[in-house]
Amino acid sequence: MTTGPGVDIPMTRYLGEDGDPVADLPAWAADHQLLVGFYRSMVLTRVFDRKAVALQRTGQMGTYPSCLGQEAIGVAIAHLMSAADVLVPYYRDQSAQLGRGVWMAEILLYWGGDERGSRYRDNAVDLPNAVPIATQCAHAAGVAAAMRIQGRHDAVVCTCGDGATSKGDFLESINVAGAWQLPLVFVVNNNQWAISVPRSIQCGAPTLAQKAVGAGFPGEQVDGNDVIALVEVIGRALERARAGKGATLVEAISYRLGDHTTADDATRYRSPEEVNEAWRLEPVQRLRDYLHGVGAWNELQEKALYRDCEKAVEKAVREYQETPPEPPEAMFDYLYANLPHALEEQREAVIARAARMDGGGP
Amino acid sequence: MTTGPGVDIPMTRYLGEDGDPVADLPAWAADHQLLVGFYRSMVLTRVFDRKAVALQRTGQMGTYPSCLGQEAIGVAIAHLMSAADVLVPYYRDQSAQLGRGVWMAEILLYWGGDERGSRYRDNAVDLPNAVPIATQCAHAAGVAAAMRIQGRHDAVVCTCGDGATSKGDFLESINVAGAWQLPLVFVVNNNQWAISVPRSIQCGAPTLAQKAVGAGFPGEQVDGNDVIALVEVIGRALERARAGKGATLVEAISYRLGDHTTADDATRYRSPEEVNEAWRLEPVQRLRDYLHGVGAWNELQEKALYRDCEKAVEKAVREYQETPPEPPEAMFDYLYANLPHALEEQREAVIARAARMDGGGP
Amino acid sequence: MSLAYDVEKDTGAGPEALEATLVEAVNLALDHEMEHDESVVVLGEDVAVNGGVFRATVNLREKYGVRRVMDTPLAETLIAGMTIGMAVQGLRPVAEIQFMGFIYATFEQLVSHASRMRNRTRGRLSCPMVIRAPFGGGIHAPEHHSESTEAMLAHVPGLRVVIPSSPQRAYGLLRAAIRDPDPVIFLEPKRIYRAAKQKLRIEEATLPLDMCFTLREGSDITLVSWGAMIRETLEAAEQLGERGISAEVVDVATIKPLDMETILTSVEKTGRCVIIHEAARSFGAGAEIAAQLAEKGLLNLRAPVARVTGYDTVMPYLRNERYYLPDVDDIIAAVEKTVAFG
Amino acid sequence: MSLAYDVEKDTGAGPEALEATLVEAVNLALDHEMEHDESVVVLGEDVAVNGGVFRATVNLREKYGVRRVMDTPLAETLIAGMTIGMAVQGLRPVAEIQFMGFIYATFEQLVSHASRMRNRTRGRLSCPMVIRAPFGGGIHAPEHHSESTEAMLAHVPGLRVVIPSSPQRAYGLLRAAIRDPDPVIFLEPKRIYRAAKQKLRIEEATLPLDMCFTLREGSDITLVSWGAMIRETLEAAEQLGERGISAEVVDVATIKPLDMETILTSVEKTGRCVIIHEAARSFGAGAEIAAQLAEKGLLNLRAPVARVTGYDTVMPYLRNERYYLPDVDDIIAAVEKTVAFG
Ligand SMILES: Cc1ncc(C[n+]2csc(CCOP(=O)(O)OP(=O)(O)O)c2C)c(N)n1
Ligand SMILES: Cc1ncc(C[n+]2csc(CCOP(=O)(O)OP(=O)(O)O)c2C)c(N)n1
Ligand SMILES: [Mg+2]
Ligand SMILES: [Mg+2]
Repeated sequence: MTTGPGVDIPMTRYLGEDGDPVADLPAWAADHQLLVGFYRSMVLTRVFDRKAVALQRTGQMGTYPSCLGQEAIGVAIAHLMSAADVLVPYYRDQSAQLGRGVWMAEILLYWGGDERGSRYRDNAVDLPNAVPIATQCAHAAGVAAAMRIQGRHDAVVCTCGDGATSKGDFLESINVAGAWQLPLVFVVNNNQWAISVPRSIQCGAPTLAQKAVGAGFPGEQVDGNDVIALVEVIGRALERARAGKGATLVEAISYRLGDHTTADDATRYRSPEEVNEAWRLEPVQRLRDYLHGVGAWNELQEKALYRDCEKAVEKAVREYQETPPEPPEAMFDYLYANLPHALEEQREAVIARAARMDGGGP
Repeated sequence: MTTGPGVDIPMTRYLGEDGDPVADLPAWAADHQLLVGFYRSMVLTRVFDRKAVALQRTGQMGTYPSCLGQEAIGVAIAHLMSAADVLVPYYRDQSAQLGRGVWMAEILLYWGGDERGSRYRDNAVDLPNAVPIATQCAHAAGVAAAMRIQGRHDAVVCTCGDGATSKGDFLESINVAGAWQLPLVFVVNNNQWAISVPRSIQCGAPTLAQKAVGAGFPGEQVDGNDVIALVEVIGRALERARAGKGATLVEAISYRLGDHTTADDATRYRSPEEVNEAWRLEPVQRLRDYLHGVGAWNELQEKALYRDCEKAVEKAVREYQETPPEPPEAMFDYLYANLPHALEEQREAVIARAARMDGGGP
Repeated sequence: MSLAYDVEKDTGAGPEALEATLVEAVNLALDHEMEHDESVVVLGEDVAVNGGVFRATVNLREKYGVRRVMDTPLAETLIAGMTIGMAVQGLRPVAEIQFMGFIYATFEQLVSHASRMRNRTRGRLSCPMVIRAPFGGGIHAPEHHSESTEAMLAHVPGLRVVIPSSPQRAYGLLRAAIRDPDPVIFLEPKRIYRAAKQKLRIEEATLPLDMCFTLREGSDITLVSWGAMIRETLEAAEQLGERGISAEVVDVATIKPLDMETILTSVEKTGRCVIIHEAARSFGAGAEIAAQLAEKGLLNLRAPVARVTGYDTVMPYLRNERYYLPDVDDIIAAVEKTVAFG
Repeated sequence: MSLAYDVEKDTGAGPEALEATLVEAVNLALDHEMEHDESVVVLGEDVAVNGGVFRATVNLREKYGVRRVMDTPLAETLIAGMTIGMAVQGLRPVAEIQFMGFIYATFEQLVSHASRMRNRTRGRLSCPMVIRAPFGGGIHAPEHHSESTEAMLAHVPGLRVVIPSSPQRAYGLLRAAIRDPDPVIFLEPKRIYRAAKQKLRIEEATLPLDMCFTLREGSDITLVSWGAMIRETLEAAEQLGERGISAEVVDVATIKPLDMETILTSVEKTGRCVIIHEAARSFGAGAEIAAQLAEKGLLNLRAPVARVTGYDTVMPYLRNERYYLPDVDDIIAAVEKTVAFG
């Protein structure tokens, strides 16, 4: 593909839309149980995501950004990363986070309005969701630089959306990643939309991957609905990073099948035809079709999987709902390592005030 | 030249270091009087610049950023721009500014610490110096967008340094210039240094021009010490812009022959050998050698030119020195179009205070 | 600025009256100015096709075209910088920052350029521009969607910082902001975007950008507030009235430049003052008002100036958000304490 | 924090004493912490090979190597964001922003991340980091090189804002800032970078980051200031003493969190207060101090609180810069007016 004046950006895809291979699969993909594992993770994400949307719609949770259609990207990322690697995610990375040991109940707590949703009982290293677009990219550069300073041979995966590639933080960060040859993989989830703004308004270049050219490291595209391609491409990038060969920019072409968040109504700005077309490409069905085709998956397993996922999700929802809110003074208890004297009075005040508001006090 | 994985960036040069052509000159360059005009402007800039440094060294002016070695770039820019085009400069653009009708005395006033140095009696449209690095690039995008909104067919030239290409403002601006196909030419004066930081630390890519690849428009390099190449390359870019074909990024390869500013001591971070080597490439001598070679310039003319330039500069210095400072209350008089009531008291106060300080008052 | 503001006019009537919420009033003001002045343009994230995530710019693209209503790339620094560039060219750009929580990336452009262009060029160039941003908490939104950091911007010389608290004032102040020859930061209290409809006086002239509005007269105490907290403040005044305390309510509206005269005059009369804002207390905008009272109104003060504000901490996520925001009872308690003092 | 600060210790002696200017003290503090803690790293523009444009980081690269002393690309947003990323990984990064005038691009990272990481993750991650920046005017530098906008940062919950005013305090406070588990904005008054040498007590423990320092005792009036203005303030106190007015001088030092106890205690004694800062007056840090005096110290005030500050305008370029900066006479005049009041 010609992707601009004098530049060529590779694009990788193994599975066609119908689940049939369009190229020779990488050798590792012969391990069907591995692929089944990916499939399970993707389905779990989808079942979880559907439930999260339902919770919001029924007033049981706050605004929530569905990751419908983005499941493959995170599953690939989580599979490839080691425990010592660091994920620097954005807010639509539920599948990666689940794979990295973040509890479903934590994700629900976060979007349900409870800070403990970012405390991650089982993951001490990953950064929490970043809401201000692209700001996390600079953190990722810092984490990667720290790894080098500390003599570690781990790597960082930093994700963001297509819209994020317009923001200075992303652009400054890819630049330093190139200048300092940081062990850092940028995965851009190009789901074609930034709320209502289509990809074409974000950038005049034919690919987002080619932003890496100006930063001095490789950029490539991959089918974000093809988990095999994702694992292959991001895996190579991670190897490069760990080998001290520097950063890579991976543009995963996907589609945001849902609204931007539950606060959005995408019918205002995009056509049902476009969305229907995108459904034909979505990652879960595609992998299922492939696994069906090679005889690695059947309807019975499918039913059992959904049953298991729904059970796991229900359990998480219960945990979420049964978690009582923090006491009001929690708003002071993690602001500094040690509460400054100047804030003691305010902390007392909020306790008294909450007691009054909740009818328990003066 | 191969300039990274899968990308080719053109580099244009017509005059070799000794002033001999290294390629067929463009047709317009047969007009020797035109070239002599460039030469005169470059020499004027250099004489002016030397004087400005001297004024600072003798305590008659504030910190000043010498443009020694950068004269050709601005001369080319100013020559190519029409009165309705808008220059959005940075602080090392003295030669472009002089060519755009900014008075030498105004430049001295600016660096001498007088805001009237940016009032430009003879130029209503250009933006003033931007000190915060790269911030002007976003203004340039806004100016270019305004031209389109207003249905004008003018263009914008925005300059910045090599260091500036690392900053979000520059990167966000080239991105929108590509996305919106703005009539905008970015000229990066890559003088190899950002204060003490060498070009190699700013960016891992072999050229800065290739940052345009990620923004979706052409980027190219030009010898920033070769005024003929500059006029040719920037001229083509301006034509593209005016024809509605969008932006161009021109990386002009030059060298900062002086200290970063008069507050800097470049010997702390770069070798005399490097600077000596760079002197062999500098633009004024190169053009003079060429003009000598083709018989369009002689020693007599040279002497007369320097005499004229020195006279003109002396006159400007006198005007600068004879311009009394503004009254102290000027600090309030241009803050808003109409002084808010809330500031009247402060304005009175500074008048009284200044009278007291200057011994004239209570 | 002792000009009394005719509060009655807040609810217009007559044939041109139009019912509107605050966010609709913003839309109407934009519409009006775009219709009457070709140089007014709108830009930002999701403002064109989508009409803004809060619908503040809805229909403008359809009416005025893609040239004048522009969806930008996702880049706040750029939005602010381009707005400056457009303004310098004689346009009157109105940029939307989607939430105040995302305004910080514009600060370099606002502090170093928008506020200084006129001064820097001694009047040769200027920045007649507006940056609009929904602000404030209480809508159960995610992180970073509840900011009220107006004090940071109010410290910047050369800016105006304007905050409406009703549909009519949103309409009149925004129209004035668009016409103002200097940069205006226009912060819209999104918690009351749709709180109430009001009949707008559409024909009404713009409102002044250097004046507090006295929304309620009273003799015992002056309540100073702005933005969404005006609702709680007026409600508190109402309840206090029933308890025999007569509270005057001043809507600061333009935080910078600050109209202290109206506040000082009121406190001269009442002898007491409570300042109410949602932002964190320390170094908040209320501090400046209290400081000027301590400087210029000390002798009139019968009791210490009190501030009812958000806490000096990050606004909690939605589960505990309500514990952060001041409420009517907090205001009443502060007033009663103040009145009891003397 | 009524802990009295032993001013005498300011001028150390003994075998370990080292003469240093304020900027040298900064360098010594960095050196000391880097030597004793491998996790301390330095980054910024021109900090490595060049040793900083003010020489604050000189020799560090030579001593601690390129891994720990890093010249970054020219990108302040990135510098702040990377500093956060490094801190989250357990390093103790100290970033330099070359001038406070270029700090605004870091605001989104500081406000939305550095100050919130601990709170957001309920203590799982944190940001033990320092952002150093020379600040303030009076050095005849070009535009944007004279900023003092500490008030903007002081409004941000979760940050500390610290400003030294002597070599010893620069040394002790910076060492404390580097060891502090939370983000500290460390603003260095560049006007007095080389104003005077002082014998440092190198062995001395770090200084507390939540305490004002009473630099001079007095009984008639409390002068509250920080940074470079401490010089003028002490000089004014000296001259006032000759005129029979006994002034106490409080160096706020840590603007956030603010130690009002020391100030209130002093004003309780003196009954009068003048606040002196170089930053623009309105919504400046002095407002918070005056506001708290009006809230908590009203009954002790014998006269209105006065503020001697920069004006609410852009610092003029160097020709007229001196008309902007408060001077000794301004302080004396404000004190005399205050004393005359009552
Ligand atoms: C700095 C900033 N500006 C604006 C927003 C509001 N906002 C939230 S998501 C979003 C679009 C992001 O699009 P993209 O990067 O493509 O990610 P996606 O949501 O499509 O996955 C915007 C504008 C924000 N969160 N942060
Ligand atoms: C935002 C910002 N950060 C830092 C500075 C301090 N500074 C002034 S010039 C400069 C280097 C600029 O280098 P470059 O862009 O290459 O331009 P040059 O001066 O070499 O022409 C720096 C860091 C500044 N002016 N603005
Ligand atoms: Mg997207
Ligand atoms: Mg340079």
